Amino acid sequence: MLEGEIHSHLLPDFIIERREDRCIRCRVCERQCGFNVHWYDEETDSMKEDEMKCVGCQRCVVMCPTKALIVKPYPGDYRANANWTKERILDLKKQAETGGVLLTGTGNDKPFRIYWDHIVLNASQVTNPSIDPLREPMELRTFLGRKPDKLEIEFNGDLDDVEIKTELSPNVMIETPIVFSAMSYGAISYQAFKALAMAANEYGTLFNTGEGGLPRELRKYGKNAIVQCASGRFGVDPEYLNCAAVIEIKIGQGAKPGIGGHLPGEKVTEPISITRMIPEGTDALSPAPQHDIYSIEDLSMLIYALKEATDYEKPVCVKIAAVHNAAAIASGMVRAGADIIALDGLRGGTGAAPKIIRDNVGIPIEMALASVDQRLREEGIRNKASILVAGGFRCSADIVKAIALGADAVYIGTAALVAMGCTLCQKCHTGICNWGICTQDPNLAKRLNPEIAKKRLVNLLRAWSLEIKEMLGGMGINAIESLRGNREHLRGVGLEDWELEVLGIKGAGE
Amino acid sequence: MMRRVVAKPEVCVGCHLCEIWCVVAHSTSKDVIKAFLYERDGNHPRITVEENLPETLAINCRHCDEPECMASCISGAIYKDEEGRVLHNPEKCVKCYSCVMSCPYGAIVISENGDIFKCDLCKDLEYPYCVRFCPNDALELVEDSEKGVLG
Amino acid sequence: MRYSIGGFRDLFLEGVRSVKELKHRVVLEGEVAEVDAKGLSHKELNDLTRYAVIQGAKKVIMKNVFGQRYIGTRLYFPNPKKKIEIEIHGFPGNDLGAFLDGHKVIVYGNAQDGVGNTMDDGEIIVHGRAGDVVAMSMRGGRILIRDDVGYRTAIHMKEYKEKVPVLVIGGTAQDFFGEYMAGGRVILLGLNLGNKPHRARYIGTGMHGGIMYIRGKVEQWQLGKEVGMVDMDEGDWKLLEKHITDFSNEFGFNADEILGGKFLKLKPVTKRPYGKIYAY
Amino acid sequence: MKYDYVIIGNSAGGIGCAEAIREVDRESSLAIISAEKYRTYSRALIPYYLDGRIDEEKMYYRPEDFYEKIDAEAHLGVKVERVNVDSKEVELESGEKLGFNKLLIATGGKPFIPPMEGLKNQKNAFTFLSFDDVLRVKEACENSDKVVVLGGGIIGLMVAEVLSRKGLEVKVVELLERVLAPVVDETVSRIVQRKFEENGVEMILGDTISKVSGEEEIQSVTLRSGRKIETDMLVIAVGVIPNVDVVKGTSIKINRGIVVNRKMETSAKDIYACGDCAEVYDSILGSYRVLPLWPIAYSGGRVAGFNMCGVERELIFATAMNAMHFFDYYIITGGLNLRDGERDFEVISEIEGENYRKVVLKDGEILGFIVGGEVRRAGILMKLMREKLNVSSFKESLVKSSFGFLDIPKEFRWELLGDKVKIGVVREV
Amino acid sequence: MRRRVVLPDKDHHACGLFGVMDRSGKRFSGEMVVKAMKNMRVRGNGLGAGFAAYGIYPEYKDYYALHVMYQDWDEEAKREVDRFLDLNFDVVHTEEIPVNLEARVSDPPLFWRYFVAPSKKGDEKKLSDDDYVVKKVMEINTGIKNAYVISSGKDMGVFKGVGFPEEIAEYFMLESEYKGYIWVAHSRFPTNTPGWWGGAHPFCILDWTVVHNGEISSYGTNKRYLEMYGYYCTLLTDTEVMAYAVDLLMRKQGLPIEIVSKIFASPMWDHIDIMDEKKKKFYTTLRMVYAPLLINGPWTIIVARHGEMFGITDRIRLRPITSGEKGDILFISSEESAIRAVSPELDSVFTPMGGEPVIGRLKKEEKKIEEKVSEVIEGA
Repeated sequence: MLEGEIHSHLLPDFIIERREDRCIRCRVCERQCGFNVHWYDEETDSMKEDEMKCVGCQRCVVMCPTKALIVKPYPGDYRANANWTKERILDLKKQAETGGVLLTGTGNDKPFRIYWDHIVLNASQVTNPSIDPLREPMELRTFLGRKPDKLEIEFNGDLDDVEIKTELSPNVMIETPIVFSAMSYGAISYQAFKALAMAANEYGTLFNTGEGGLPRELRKYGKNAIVQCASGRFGVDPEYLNCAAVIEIKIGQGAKPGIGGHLPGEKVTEPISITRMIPEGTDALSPAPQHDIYSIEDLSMLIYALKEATDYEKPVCVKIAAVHNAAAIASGMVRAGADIIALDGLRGGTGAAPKIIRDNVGIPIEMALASVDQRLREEGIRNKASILVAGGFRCSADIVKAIALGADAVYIGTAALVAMGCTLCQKCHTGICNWGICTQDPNLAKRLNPEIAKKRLVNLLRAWSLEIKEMLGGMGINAIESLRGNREHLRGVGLEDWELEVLGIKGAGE
Repeated sequence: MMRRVVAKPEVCVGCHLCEIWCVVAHSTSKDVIKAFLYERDGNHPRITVEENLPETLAINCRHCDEPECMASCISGAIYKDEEGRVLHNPEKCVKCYSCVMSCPYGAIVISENGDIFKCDLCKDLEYPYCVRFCPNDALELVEDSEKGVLG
Repeated sequence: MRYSIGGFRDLFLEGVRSVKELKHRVVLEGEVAEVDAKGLSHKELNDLTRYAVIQGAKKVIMKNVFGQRYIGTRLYFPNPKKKIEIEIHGFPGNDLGAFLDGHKVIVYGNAQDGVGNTMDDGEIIVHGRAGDVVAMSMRGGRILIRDDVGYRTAIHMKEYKEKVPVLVIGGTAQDFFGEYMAGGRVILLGLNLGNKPHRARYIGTGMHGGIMYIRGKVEQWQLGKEVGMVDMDEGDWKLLEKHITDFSNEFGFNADEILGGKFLKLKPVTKRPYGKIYAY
Repeated sequence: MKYDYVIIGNSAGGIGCAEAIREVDRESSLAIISAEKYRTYSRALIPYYLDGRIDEEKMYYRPEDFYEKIDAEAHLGVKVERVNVDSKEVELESGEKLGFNKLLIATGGKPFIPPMEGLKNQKNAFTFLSFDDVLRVKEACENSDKVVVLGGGIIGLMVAEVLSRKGLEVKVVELLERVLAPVVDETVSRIVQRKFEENGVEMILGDTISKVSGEEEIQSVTLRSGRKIETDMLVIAVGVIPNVDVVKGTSIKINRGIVVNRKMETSAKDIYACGDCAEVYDSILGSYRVLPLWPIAYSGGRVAGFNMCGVERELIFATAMNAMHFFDYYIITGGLNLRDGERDFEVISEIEGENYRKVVLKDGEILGFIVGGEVRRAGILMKLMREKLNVSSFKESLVKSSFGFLDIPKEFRWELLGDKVKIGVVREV
Repeated sequence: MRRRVVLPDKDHHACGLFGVMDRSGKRFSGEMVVKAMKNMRVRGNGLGAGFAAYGIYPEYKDYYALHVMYQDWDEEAKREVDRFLDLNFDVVHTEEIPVNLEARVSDPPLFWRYFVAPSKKGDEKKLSDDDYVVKKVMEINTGIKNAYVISSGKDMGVFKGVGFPEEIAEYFMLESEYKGYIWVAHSRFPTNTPGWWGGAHPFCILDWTVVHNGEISSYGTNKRYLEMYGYYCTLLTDTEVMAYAVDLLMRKQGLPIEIVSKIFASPMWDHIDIMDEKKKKFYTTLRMVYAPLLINGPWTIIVARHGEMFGITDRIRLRPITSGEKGDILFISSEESAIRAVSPELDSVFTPMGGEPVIGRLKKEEKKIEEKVSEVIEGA
């Protein structure tokens, strides 16, 4: 035992089965494991493994040319105890051994109710026709930004020659109501970041830079970029703001409401340091609050500072974590001048967050969205801002339901990562990502070929957009705007009264 | 028609699967398990993945217009076929390693037994296996319509 | 309960008049424009400033400024890059020179909160005092404040390679001075303190980059856990000499006298202040 | 008879030339004249043939239908008497004259036989250069027990190795103090020497044969040192000298070999020369010299061939280069081999067991290298030498056995690999 | 469809504050305070503004002036309040608060004012007048639907509603109708409760008024503590607790603001730890006893009562405050420019440290209070 070290009592998370009759000792598993699980034993001419290190990312399994590997959860367990579960015991032991705040990556994995799974969609039968989305036009084009309550139009006698007198706020157009959510270069690899940018560009939607800045050579994707101005203000310069489609003020994140972020110094490599404009090897600390925003009127101050900095040409989005008073806060945000409000729910992802925060703070996005949309409508200001929602969207049906609840578009983060290769091993915070996504280790990062990742992302957007059209067609709707806030097309199954009430939907059969 | 396998080092993941599949491509069975577990007959990958982490680079025969290896081959074992592939005839090879001396890419490989191997662009297969099975598209088969220097 | 909702009222833009209506308030003579800011909202004033610059003004003099925000912010001219000088007579509002893109702003009066917020480059000179969060996330350029500053000065100030922002304060500062500081050079002179010590607490808490120079008395308990006192070297004195000389010339102090004072140099003890509190 | 192209010589240089001509010009007439009766074979293969590793068929460098395929008229077993520069004709032994538009002289080399007392055409004294030579040696060794090989150079040692493996008692006599002295350094010489000694070959260094005894057959040789060695065979493999007989007395300029420029043109218009008979420009040493090496002969022929049919080419790279092996110890060398005691160069070397790597640098450029034992990828060193790259920044890695492109800094690396790699696929610059 | 209304239980808002006091006691119109607030328009969003003025009812200065707001112009509520007041007070004068119907405000409720003297009965006779009034105000606020007492001090009044400050001032005609020696004003930017007239600042109990900028993160703790002492928060805003806490500590328990500020914005433990023993003991005890009244979160308040106005921020000053002096006049404001807008030349301008109050007192009472303060501190 080294001095200061504590003998570990932890159990392995995974078990590795190697089918010897298939193993050709090619050592691909060894080379592909960033956690150093596999190794070759020359003496016995066989592959060996250290299961304590395995995170279950399945990279070795996928890469093994003979499919000789099976990685599965470690079956050993403590005496059954509904209160003291294995997870609780292991977490506690880990803290007893380290004395630290437990970190984790990705979104909340706790069994909170997923309301999407308790909401069902409608379809046309007899009384009106469903529409065939394969042959008839189906429109998903969406505009994000502030809309006026009415238009003043000047007619010049000729109806073909009309002029709009109303001064319009800037809006940004997307071809599908799916936007890539904030993932910073730093949290994710350059390769992953670039893939998102390219995919957004190719499909006509937006990606979000997160708070790590936008590398100079990617500024050509600015017209597809939502650039963040977050508490750390990394890489925020006038050009960064002006090249973007949308500027987002990040107040909070669904996975860690109220918490700042630390990009540890070892991840601040040279290219990251250039982009964030901080010295190499320095911790990139994102404070918990924006230090120029301690209250709502300060938010309006920053919103308008950004509008000033960009000559009132870009919509400004404000992103908050979905918390108890989301509806009221959202109202304040709209009144403070936000053109888009982004809500990030309880199941939103993260590159690194204290586990205790991730698993216990915030509210589900379904509830936040429903109450925000409702509140803004009650106050008559729903058109003043678009609503972007985030936090665990897993399939196109979730998106359709969100739009019917009142969202303008959704942010997908984890889904995009999974499309690129992520297997939700939840080790993002370690800086080791065997899939080359959430890492700055150049050896690992190059595993993600941006071209391939882009194709996968574009395919995902395409597939989901097609499915959305299918569902719209079934409801007899051929333009996404007719679904927005159309809660008539939703019914709850297995929900309690208060839940239906917050969601503003009827129960099935009602 | 010039064909060759081009490497994209920035997305090379260093898995060495190209080497594995190269062996499979030149095995009798074309089956990865059999090729390694039952057919070990001195077959050797003809592509070499250099490693100097984090950098990795797959080096393979470039099928040069005017191959130095061919110029220096004393036995006539190395030749260029009609399709521009630079091929090696092991029957004729005397293992003098003049080709090793002159290949500027180090793309002529010497097996454990001292035999010479080099890329034949999987001439008996539909497509080079190294390219086909590269998990990250780090290898690409390019075809220049442009003929050699001499047209 | 029924709420009486006042409808939507845009606090910033409601009732803003167009440049057309207001342009008579800009007097352009050669490359110098003068704007009477009296009664103008911040948008109107900044509209007029931008208008004046597009008309060819290289210097804009603002009179009767009372609380208008974001002065200098809306002057992003990438191609070709323009450098404007703004002279403010009065009391500019919050976020003076936020995201400033290399211009020079001189205030004859006091400034409020957020001076030089996320400023990129340029210079801000205040002939008076300033409020809280001065130089927040500042990334380049220089700010000179003649008198005191408020809370959280230089919070999260940054630097990158040759781009090192500088803040010089003639008076004293309040708590959380240099909090989270990640780079840059901050010089606090305490000229108005006499023999009294600085009162700021939590100086440099969370600091992980940059250097602070404090002239005057500071006790150890006033410092955050993340900073340490280090000895001055020749480079430090050279830097101080340069900026204090400029400062003195600007505001009419005696540089030698200032430089004769006792300076404390504070540096972070680590670039990674919070590396050890997490379990992986 | 008149041809567009006439090539004298049927080995590497001649074939290189013929193949190059046919890459450009498939129409014109082409004749290849060889004094030997065999179709093109590889002289370099004769030790392998002697060894029995290859049969006669494999001695042939190109397939049987080669001349047909390249549409060349082969005049085999035909000796050229002289080249007539002015009339553009070659005069054959038979008196026949063949006209040409362009001529390549690739007559190769002939064995150098040092003077020794008593040497005449004894039956069991052999040179070792041609197919005929090897056939004779092969036959003779079947009935011999002892052999003396004169010459500790590459050919001498190769013969010695083969004969030793065939069970003969072999003694190698080398004038210098170490074997292979012109091509390798002391370290490798000693390794090779040890290899032979371990295999029962006696290495007699710093000595030479001053006298041979025996009339029909040599019975014994006497060394300069006075030692007398009984032997059944004497193989003389001291070296080759350019065979310039056909141009002797013509206007074509000859130094040690036929003088050519980098386009392989001789001093006479439309007449080219290459291979062991010519003196080429050593691009590493910066001087003209005879480089009797297979790859240079072939490349030289090729360059000549292109020039002969109007495609301008130069032999850009030529220098000493050798790949050799003795008792499975492989050696690859290139460029300058430092003379013992020479000091004006930077030398970096590393030895691990018998694996040896050494580079000789001047002003950051590689002037020569020796790789012994593990020789994988030695061609990269050749390439670096050829490109005259300044290797100072990574010179230490040159002598690692794992040396590869990743040891070369990026700015050079991608240039060396050219468009054979795609870079910038991730991050645009 | 079922509907259930879940009322949010506190307000989050942020605002512009302004207070001005003539320490000589000279009264002046509302013009100055309105001008200052107009300068800080961007600190509010038009969903609330309000004013408190002291010294405005000299003719009724011995009577409690109750400003009562009737939500939705609820006649029934008014009848009930009238009955309640008749029963519990001697009502000497009553009238509708005069308003300017031209002003740009939306959906104003009905405002009446009542000048009253307590008419205590039975056990309530033991209560002081002030305590009696507080009790009755609470009874109206919690017991009578749609009626809210928004102001209950003597010779002072609160005027507030939904709109930008200048609009509310115009509605209540503050520039022409009233003269006071202290004016406190507030411009509101609510987030949690939509703007409603009752939710506007200032909050008032007796002659204590509070305007607040920020959010009280400890609201739940503070509120439930105050409830034990009979203060009920009915106005859906966290500012209310400040008013009640001030009433409890300053009026009922007689602590000066110099001490109260150390309860609301107590020193950090790491600073208490390095104090001398006596101080350490004092502050430790103060924090221990009054822990539930530590006001956490970002806030600045301006509190006024007759003869006294002070401004204070939270202990790490998350909200701004600036104070300025010109002759006898003391200004406290969120932004200096607002002060400068009404008094460009100042004798001094400064920003106190977090948790350190800026105090203005009538000159004639200054000495008396200061003596009392030192008495308390010495006694600690």
